[in-house]
Amino acid sequence: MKSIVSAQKAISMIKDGASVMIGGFLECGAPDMLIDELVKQNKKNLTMISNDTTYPDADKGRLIVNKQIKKLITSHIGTNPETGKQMHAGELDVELVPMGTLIEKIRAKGTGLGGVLTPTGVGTVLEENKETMNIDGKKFIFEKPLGADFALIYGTKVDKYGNVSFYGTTRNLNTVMATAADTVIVQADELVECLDPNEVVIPGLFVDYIVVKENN
Amino acid sequence: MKSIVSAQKAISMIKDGASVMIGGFLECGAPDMLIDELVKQNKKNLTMISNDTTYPDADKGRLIVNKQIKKLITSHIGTNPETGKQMHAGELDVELVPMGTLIEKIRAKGTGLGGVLTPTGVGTVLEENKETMNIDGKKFIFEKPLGADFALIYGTKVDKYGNVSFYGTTRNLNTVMATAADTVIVQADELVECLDPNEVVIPGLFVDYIVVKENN
Amino acid sequence: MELTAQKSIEKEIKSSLVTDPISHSHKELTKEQIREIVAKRAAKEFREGDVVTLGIGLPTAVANYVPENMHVIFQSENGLLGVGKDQKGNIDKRVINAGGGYVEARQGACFYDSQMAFTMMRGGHIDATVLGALQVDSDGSLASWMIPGKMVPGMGGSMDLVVGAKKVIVAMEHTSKGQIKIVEKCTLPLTAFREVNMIITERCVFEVENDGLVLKEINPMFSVDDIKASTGADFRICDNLKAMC
Amino acid sequence: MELTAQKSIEKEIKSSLVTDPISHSHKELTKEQIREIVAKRAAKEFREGDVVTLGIGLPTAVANYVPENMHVIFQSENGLLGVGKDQKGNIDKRVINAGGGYVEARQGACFYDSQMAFTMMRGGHIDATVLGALQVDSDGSLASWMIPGKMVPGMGGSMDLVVGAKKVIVAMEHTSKGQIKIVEKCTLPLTAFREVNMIITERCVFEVENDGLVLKEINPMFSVDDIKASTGADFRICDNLKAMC
Repeated sequence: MKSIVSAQKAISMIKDGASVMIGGFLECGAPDMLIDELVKQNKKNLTMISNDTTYPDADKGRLIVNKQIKKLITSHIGTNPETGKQMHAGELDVELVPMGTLIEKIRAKGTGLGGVLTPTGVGTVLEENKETMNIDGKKFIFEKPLGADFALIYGTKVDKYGNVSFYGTTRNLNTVMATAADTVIVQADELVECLDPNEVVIPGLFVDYIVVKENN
Repeated sequence: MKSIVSAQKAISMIKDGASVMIGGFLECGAPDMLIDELVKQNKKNLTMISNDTTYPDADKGRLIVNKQIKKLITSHIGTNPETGKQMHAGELDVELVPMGTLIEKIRAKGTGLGGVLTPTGVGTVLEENKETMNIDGKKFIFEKPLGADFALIYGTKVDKYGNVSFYGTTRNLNTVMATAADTVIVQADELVECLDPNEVVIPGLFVDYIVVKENN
Repeated sequence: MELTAQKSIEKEIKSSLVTDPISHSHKELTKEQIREIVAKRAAKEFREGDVVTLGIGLPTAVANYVPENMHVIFQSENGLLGVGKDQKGNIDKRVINAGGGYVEARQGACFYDSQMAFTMMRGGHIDATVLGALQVDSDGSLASWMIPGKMVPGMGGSMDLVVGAKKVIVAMEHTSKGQIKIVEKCTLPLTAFREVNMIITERCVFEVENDGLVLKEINPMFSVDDIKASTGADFRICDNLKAMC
Repeated sequence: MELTAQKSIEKEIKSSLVTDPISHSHKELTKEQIREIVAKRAAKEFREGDVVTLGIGLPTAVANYVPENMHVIFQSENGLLGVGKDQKGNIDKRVINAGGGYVEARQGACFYDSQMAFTMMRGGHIDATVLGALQVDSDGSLASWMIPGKMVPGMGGSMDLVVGAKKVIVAMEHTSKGQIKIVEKCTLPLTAFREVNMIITERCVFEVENDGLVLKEINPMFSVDDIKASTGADFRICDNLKAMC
């Protein structure tokens, strides 16, 4: 049985300066309540790892607007003008990584591999300052694993054993992030007693804390 | 809509000397009917990629006993004495790969990566004749991607769009093999009109042919 | 999301590029006409059963021109194989496309996570992709994700997609705000090196071959000289040059 | 499946190894007694909520000795988190453990594919593993998957498991058919280099520390001299040596 806690308590574990992975593709499948609490508790100097920075008034985007992020590792910032503005002003350190590479870096950490050898970005500026490897005449970029202190993820249904299932396109990066952080907090749309074992997408062993949306 | 064919027709596409990935962990989740047909059609000089060689009288094991396999890439042969016998007699070329590495090699092929950097086997005989890479002071073995001409996989429920879902522990290597072969043939316990899109484990685009168990 | 910020970027391309001599002539088409010509033509590249990933903007419109009796499956990098129409009525925010639009899942669709999405995309399982460009060059290299010091939306999934898709089709306006986009060598940072197979604009269709661009089709509204004047790269004219339709 | 062929292998170890001087003495225990002593002791290493992967054979028996009020979750590499009891009655062949046995899935269990299984195992998400050995040495290196030229069952998932698990416990008979198994340096091909944290036998408990083996507990049936005589590696005796129970 996993600890079921309030958003307030879950987020209070995060210290200023921590690295935090946050799930969601734009607003879809983002743990909005956990992010709101992160804004409320005003944690500072965070490293945020996320697919994107959504919009200025939405979940992850608010962390940018509220200047809580010191370093951002992401694949796309075009939907939130504030991110580009802070980056160009030198206030925010942004590392742009192709989406597929970002996912594999996180997966490499979660699955215990030494890194990723990807063809993505070969022949582009991304190759600069990276190690490359020639394999059977084709060039690949080496990328290191990427983990974090915390992962804040979303689940449509979560059971008391920490098993998570999803509806629709809400899975996105939530699944891989669950494997790559020291502490994983899942925001559940719905808490159930026990999921059908065939339905589970994230096995319970990856989840440390459950925050239930309706309880907050 | 995918082609629904007989086992006879599906297996007739496989030529002597082809490389074939076969799903299943021991007998669980193995496409037994497709394998039986492979025995019946007596395809020869095959390269088989599989988790194990089960037992002498069961699915993949029968291919060994019937001497249809020239080269075997697998993680475990201890359950089938015939495999070891043929290996020691020099009749069968066996490449033993740790299970996790085997899976990642297949995944690397399916997901378009240049290879795998694994800590598994470092400091053992597996390191011999392999490239290694030091990453932040830790040693990793480099392994190349592994694909095949055909993948013969199992699915509990398959829909007409090729989407596959599973019951119990039948998933095993079926999922990753579906991504790494030129032609993927799935044996369906049950053919359904359309699966719930949230239930699908192997997306339909990976499947080329469906063989339905009850039809044969 | 590959090209979400395309429009804002295009506003920024003002400097250093060659001007299109015919964009302000009588041959100018409206945005809507251009969109229709390009999308219609791009849709003809699909074959029965193809799995296709579309970029945001003009490429999204390509889905509207697939013949009714042809089955083309649209894939979206955020985890949906079988993208359907835009949702109407009660919106379910749990089903979106890569641009953040609320869409339906078609019969036979499935949902999956980002790992699986990029196994499809980088792994060579997508038959064709149609996307826009800031610049595309005679080597088939593509620039679409940033203008240094100005606009940097990020590459999103575009770099993986272009590297992995079996066929890469750039579908765009031939020039943008009067600036030339088809060039000898991209000057903007690349999205991918030598991955584009075909360029479709309102004026013509180029295929990218080993020796450079080949003009395969031309919109009868334009002359070969018009194409030459509005294209920044040399090209060979196909022996069997056809009218674009 | 890590150790499926363990027994057949052990038959093959006949040559070149030092003989256990006490295995045929009055101190000999039955196989069943050994199994119980070792499994009982190994089960004490688990903590509330631990996720544990057990090898085949003796290690499987460890599950029987977990206290009723403690929640330990057993993981099986073939895709089951929450391995339950053996199936009785109508057998469902679609739910097995790594040894091919038909098992139940416990309340709260889940099924997954092999990629996920090895993400758990190699990725450091398994709290403890208990497995057997042909040899284990004072460096914490382990040999368990082959005897060159004789028996080569293969490593299965054992190499990944031993590299990845947070705590690696070897649970075995102290000697096998009178041959010594705890050695200074393994002579058989390794399963993993320096990954074992603890060795539990019917005679004693060793921890593997940086300077070698440390005898932490001893079965009162045996003397330290017995242990010395039946162990092929030097070891340090813990200041606070306890009776094994």
